[in-house]
Amino acid sequence: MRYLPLTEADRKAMLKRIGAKDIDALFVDVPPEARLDSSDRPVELPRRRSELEVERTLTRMAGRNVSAGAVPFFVGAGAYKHHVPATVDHLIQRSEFLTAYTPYQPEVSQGTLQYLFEFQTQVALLTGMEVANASMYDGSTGCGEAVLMAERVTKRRKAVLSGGLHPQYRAVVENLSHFGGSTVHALPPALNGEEDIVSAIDSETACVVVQTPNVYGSLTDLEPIARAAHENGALLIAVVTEVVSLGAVRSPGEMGADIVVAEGQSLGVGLSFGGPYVGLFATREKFLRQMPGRLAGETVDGEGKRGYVLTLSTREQHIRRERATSNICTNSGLCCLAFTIHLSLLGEKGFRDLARLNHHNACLLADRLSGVKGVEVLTPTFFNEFTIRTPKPGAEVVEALAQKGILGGVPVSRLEPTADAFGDLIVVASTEVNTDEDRDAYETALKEVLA
Amino acid sequence: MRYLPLTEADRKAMLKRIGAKDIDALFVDVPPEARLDSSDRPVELPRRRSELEVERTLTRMAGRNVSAGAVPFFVGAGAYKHHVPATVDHLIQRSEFLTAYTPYQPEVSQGTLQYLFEFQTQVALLTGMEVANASMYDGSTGCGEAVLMAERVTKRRKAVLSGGLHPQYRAVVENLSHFGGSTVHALPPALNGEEDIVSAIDSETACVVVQTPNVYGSLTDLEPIARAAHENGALLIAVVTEVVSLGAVRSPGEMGADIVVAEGQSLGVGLSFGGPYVGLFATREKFLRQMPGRLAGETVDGEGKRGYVLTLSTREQHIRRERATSNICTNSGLCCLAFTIHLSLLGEKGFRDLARLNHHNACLLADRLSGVKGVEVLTPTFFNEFTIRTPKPGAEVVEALAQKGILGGVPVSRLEPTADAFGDLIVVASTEVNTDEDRDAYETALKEVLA
Amino acid sequence: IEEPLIFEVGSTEVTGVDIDLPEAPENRLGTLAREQGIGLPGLSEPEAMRHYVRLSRKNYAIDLGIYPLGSCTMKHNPRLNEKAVRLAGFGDIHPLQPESTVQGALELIDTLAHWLKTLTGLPAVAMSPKAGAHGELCGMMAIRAALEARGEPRSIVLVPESAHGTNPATAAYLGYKVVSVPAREDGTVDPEAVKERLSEDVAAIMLTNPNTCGLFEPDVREIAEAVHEVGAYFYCDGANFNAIMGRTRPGDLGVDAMHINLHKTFSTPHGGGGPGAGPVVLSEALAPFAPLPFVVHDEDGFRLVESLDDDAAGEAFGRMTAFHGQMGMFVRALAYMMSHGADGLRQAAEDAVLNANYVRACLKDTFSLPYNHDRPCMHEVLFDDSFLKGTGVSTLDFAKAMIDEGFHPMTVYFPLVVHGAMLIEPTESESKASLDQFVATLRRLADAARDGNTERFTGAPRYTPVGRLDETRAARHPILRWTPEQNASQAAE
Amino acid sequence: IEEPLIFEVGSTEVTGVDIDLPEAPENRLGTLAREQGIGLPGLSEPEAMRHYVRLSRKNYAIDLGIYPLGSCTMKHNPRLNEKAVRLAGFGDIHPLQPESTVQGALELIDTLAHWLKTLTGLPAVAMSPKAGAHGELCGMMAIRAALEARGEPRSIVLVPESAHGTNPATAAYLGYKVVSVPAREDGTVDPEAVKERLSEDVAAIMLTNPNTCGLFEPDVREIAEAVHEVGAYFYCDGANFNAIMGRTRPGDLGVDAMHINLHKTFSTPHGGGGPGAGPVVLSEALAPFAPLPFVVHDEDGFRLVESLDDDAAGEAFGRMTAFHGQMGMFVRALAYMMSHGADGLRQAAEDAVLNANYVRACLKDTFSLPYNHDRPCMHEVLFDDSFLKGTGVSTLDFAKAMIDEGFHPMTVYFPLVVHGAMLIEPTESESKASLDQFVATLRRLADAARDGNTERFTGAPRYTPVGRLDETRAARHPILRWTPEQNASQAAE
Repeated sequence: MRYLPLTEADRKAMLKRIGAKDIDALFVDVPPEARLDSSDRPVELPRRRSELEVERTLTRMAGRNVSAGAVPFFVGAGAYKHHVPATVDHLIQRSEFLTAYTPYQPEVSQGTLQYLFEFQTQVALLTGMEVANASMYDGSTGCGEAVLMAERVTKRRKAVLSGGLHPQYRAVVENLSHFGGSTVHALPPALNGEEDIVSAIDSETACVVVQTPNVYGSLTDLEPIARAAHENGALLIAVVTEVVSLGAVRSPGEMGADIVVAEGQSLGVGLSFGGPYVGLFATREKFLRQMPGRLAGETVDGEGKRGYVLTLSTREQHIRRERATSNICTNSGLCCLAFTIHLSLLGEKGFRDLARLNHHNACLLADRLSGVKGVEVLTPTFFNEFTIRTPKPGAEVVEALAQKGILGGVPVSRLEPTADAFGDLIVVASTEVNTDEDRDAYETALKEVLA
Repeated sequence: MRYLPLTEADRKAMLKRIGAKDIDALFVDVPPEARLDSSDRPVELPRRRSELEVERTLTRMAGRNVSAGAVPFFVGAGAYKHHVPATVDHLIQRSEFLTAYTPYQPEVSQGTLQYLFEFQTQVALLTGMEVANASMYDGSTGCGEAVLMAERVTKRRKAVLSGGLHPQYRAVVENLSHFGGSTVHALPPALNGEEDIVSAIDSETACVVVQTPNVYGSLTDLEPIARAAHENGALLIAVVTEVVSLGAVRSPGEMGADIVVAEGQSLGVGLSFGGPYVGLFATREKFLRQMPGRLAGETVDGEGKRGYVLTLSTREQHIRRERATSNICTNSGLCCLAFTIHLSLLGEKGFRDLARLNHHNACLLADRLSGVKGVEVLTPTFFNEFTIRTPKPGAEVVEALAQKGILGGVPVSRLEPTADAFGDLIVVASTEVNTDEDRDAYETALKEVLA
Repeated sequence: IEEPLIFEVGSTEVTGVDIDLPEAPENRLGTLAREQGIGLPGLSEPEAMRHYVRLSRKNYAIDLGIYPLGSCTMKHNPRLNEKAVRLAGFGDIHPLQPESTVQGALELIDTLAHWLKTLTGLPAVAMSPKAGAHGELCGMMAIRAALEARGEPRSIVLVPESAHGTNPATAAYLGYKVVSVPAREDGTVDPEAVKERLSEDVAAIMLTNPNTCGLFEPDVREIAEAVHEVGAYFYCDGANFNAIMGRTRPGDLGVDAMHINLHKTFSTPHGGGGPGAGPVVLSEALAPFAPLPFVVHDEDGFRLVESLDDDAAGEAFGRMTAFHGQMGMFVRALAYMMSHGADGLRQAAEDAVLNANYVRACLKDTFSLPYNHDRPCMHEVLFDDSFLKGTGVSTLDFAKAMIDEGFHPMTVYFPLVVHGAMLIEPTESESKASLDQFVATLRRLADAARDGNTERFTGAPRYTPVGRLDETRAARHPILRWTPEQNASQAAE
Repeated sequence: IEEPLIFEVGSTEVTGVDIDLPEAPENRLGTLAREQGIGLPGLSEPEAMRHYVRLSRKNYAIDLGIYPLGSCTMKHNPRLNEKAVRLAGFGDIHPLQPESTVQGALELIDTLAHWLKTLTGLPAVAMSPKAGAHGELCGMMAIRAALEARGEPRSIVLVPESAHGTNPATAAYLGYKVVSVPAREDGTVDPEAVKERLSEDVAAIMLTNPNTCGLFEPDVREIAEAVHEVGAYFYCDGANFNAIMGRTRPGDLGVDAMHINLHKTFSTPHGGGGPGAGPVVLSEALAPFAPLPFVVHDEDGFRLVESLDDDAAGEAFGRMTAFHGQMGMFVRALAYMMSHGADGLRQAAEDAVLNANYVRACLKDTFSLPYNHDRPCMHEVLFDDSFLKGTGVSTLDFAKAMIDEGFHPMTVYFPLVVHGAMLIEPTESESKASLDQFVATLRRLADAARDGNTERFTGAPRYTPVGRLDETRAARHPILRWTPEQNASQAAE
């Protein structure tokens, strides 16, 4: 087997050195009734296969999927198709990044630690916050952790969720809260912030969770909500699922958020059917010690030379065990790396231009689609995503478009199956990858589907 | 522009330091009448484009080609489709290999030098020769260089070429000989060594060039030819275009060859429409100083530590200038690396098994095709390639197969357009990548084409 | 040579990404348009390339040498897997595309689920957890959901002292009281100690098997039976599944839930700290409570159950994460499994155990084994620091001295049940030659420690980009990001 | 740490490639079946990975820092190009597939040819040469073919003293007598010296422009005219085209043939010594003689002319190589060109020249310039060793000391026309900060040399995997391969 360096002769010599008669002698502690027999097909699974064969099988499976790059593509709602420079993927595959462990031995992990420190700084800058951690699994679990953190900070146990929050994020918070024994007040779905979230905040409220742009693409001014939250002693958690939007819109920090969680997939990471992604998590310095997740910090060695270490680990499970701020252990290291490389390649100029181009393309698309008979764009202000109403059920329209080779968006009924009034809505995203031809194709296909 | 680090401010500051008023001041030596005006479209070519755009354009171009992996594929005649382990491509993309220069500074180039030394040893072992160089551009140019080397060694100026030599290799030798002022005696095309090459050797002959397996796939016993050559004071140059064959057949060295040149593309390199490839070049130690190309050699540093350097460079153009053994400068370094990684992954066991599987698949295919009405397999002994005769012109058959999505081989008329008797022949190759389904598809399509 | 931070070399004016911006871009952002600058430094592509390549060279990696971290399973990461995950049909598909356009992806998830269930002998698997600790949370939620469904939530979870920190953290999160189970003299769990602590108020035991001392719990079935007897569940921490795959099935040991670290057992790379993936296999009793989403298969092909309102959702307890889990890790893990096959996975487990026992045999006279028995270890071997007693060299010093010899240290000070623990897990990826070299170095170091060559240890590491770092200072005065002020003050120094 | 050879760690029994071999493979090899073993060592995949990753770390690379080799043009290698070349439609197509199945490939070659012709202002290009020297050979063959067609083969080629070694080697190969042209005091070619040597027996002049002293030949057009006047041709060595692309066209300077090093000017990576690619642009007079194959375009699409018997072959002189040239390099070069665009290529040339002049300005008071003039240099700056006079430090020592400072040395002892030459080509890929650091280091080193700190130089390099190697021994007693005997004798030592 190509991955196993031991030869039969090695195995024999090693068993001899150990003083074991055969390999079975090393497994004596396994209860006899639970041992698998020693035939070479111990379980009903296929035998080893050559690289060529494995690659062929997987390539065939992959071929049964329609990839985003192969068609006019307008699907968003929490994950976005962006162009990632080839440099990013090259660098994250460097052996020294890809095959390193968590940087517990800092002297031989400065590469990882320094990029995490740079990543934390970039996240703090982007979100307009003071500090950021070295990532969460993704935006949705980060959102869950943010609610728990707010409950620790405020010592209250109720979270108010905006109706513009991504329904799957809401589900994650609800699930965590259910098992953790706290309360969630989730407002009904709201396209354009028409909900009265301010009056949902009371003196029991630990936090208000508001997404902008929201899951329907609509931009939300967080300032009034922050004010109301703070007046009630609650925290404002801002959620961003499209991090590129931060190049075009005001940062949550600027608008008064206390914790910002974001899905970082748009930068460097790629769609990958939903994971792995990278959760950004930033907050104010005063809440630092209640923050979950890993942190890289700057320090010096014996000679005063600057270096980086994992720090404040007394918050973490491997030290504090049942008193930890979170059970989180793994972060999303390699995705942080992809994110930070992409963002440092972009820089301020590239990032702002990228955001501008996304917004521009979405505007052009909205104009095109709103020109199709029966189609209405429902979100007046948006970044790179908006919601349309069509004369047919959204799921049908999206499926019919797919049959024509257009991936046209996400039917709201998939996200909110019980919101009957939203059954004819589709969330449509457009990024820098879309061309005029893509828009032509979409417009034409949509006309046909609705005809 | 993303590849250019200087900012406008940098440029200004630097010009100031230089004492130049503007950038034009640095180009004063260009004759005014040859200067391109300084508009930003100096020549009639497109302006800069984003990575996304460039990638899109090239992907579209690539999409207009039928790739070998996408169809049942049986094309050979000097280049072969093999499975290359993913590890190979990963490793050759390591920055330190990919973006290094020729190892002229050995202390910071031991990586390159050591793998070249390992490569040379592997090539010597494979070919059954004593020494090998650090590669030529490819098999065909290596073949040309071998003829020149034989002429230097024997101080004679005539080369005898077998009719089984790849016609494009023959053309390379003929061209070099024409301009170098020596003589080529090329025998007419011969499928199965039916030519009487021995009697073409005389006391004027510098070398005999014989390919095995020859371009038609046929295996040739070199021993009698070597004997005849040596009796006449000539050298035998053996050419191998499918290096995997050396896992299954006797090595040219064992059969008496004096110089072995081979195309190494099959190991690690990939088809790439004909280049870059890697020429293997091996010979007897006594001819060492007449060998062209780079050589890595072992030596020691001041403390006796083993290390590697480029050596015997007094043969080369950068030292000897007009008295060099060749004008060759570049080698095929990165392809050597791919070759040596692939071969050290295979090892003896993997390499022999690979050769066995290639031969096996070719046998199965030959049986299938010879069962098609009107089709005759003309080469009784072969490795992974053989020649068939069909009732229709080979070029037509191959094109018709291509229309059916089968790349069925190389019509001999493409290689030997003037050999009218060969107009209905096709050279067909089969490697480890071919499956039963591929063979089914070929057989079926061929029946249809010939019906 | 110190590599400056991107903030020290980059400029907000420079970019390594060209954007083809239209001359007059649209703007419909209203009052929320960004007005302030962000302060993001940009690097041209060549500058970025160098920055990260240079940084990478400050890291140790499996591809450079043995990475003997106990409990971490640092094995070879095949590049086939990296290639497979980058196929457009896997890497470039959106989680919310119509199901008709992702049948291959759903098939892959279903196939991987089949492998995991078959290898563990358990009937269900929740695929979505994002990492091992997330899988633990998922598994314990399933247990809690099952208990809630039975109308008896219970309040206690038993956790052995030697457990990973995630175990008690997870139990505590779910509101359970954590009751510790001490280890026996021989490093294993005493079924009697478990039984003493069992009651109708115990929800579950969380056991790692093979345990963190590298031992297979010989009484695991007895413990499982006792746990089941009081109506509690057996959660198994699957971090060490690498030692036993193909040799025994957790389902046959009485396990009700176990997470599988795909990044350990099935070699999806660790990537400097993640991402991981932690699918959880579940017993018959827990299967109905598996969270959303999951893949079902009918005559029309594969389908995702994503909502509690879906008829097929049954008693699903909710959702662990947005979307469907770590697809990128699934592809890699399946490629790894198919490459090995059932026979190869078993061989891998055997080689991992063989390698650990070989290291143990070679070092047992030099190092000190905490447990005085001849029982073989599994995939990792645990030493304590008694061989360093009186040398003035601590476990940490010893570990740092290994760095100067070109090796990554083993896991130190874990598990907590042993003083100055040193936990070595070579994995099946090491050749005998590699182990011999490793062992020889450790023996040489141990000799040096005994010979009083203390300075070599306390001053280590010497040949690294930085020396031992002041971790106390980092924690007391946290600097967690670069700021222009800090930079200015440093420049002034 | 020394990395052993694969022959010392591998085994013929081990393999890193699994082959699914049938139980009874066919054998129709007859008497030629191999019976002897080969002796090839095999490595498992993890062992192979480590061997090559460790070896790689003994190399310097552009991705690590400035690579200031004069005449070599070590610029940034974009990874976009590596990605593009690996598209299946380019990387996985066979050179002898039916033309109908490779229209995109032929289009790419045609498009690249168009860029090359437009940039150089010449009407034809031979794409197949495999490297720069091969392109030289091709260009000189075209000249010889043209002369033969005129019935006057001629016997002399003029080559300036400062030329690359390939120039005289190429001319000599074609049977020409090489007549050297001395350089002027100022490092450029004196048109009078050329004219003195011109005659009806001169076939061509081979001139590098910008020349190897980094100077643009100011009298290039006068020389071209004189050469043309006697019926000879002007071959231009295009190694330094990077300095002038977009600022002037060789066609406008009177060039008849020029090879283009795609691996220099257009950044297809050097790869540790190759592969390169050396297309040759040709003037109207030489175009008909361009070798096979070439791409033509008609209403049916693109077509290859591969044989002299093809009607379209015309006066083509023959074939340089099997197949159609370095496709892999073509894809990379075109990606590079399209990314820059015409404007970016011009900017790249300007930045390259600016960077070289900046280095010159910063170092001219520390180092010594061989030519006493204020003429700007092009993309590289030439120093001589007079600033080291009396220090006991040679050019080579100085170069080796740079290695200890973390830099790859510049080109030394070339061109031959200057004593102890040091030729620095920063390329456009360096930032100002990078150049400032480089310059500061060189100044510090020059100061150290003047201060008599000789040992730092003669003992350099110290921080490399090996010290200065005994090249004489390597050449006198060549060991060009590993042998089992040698290994045994070393083990015995």
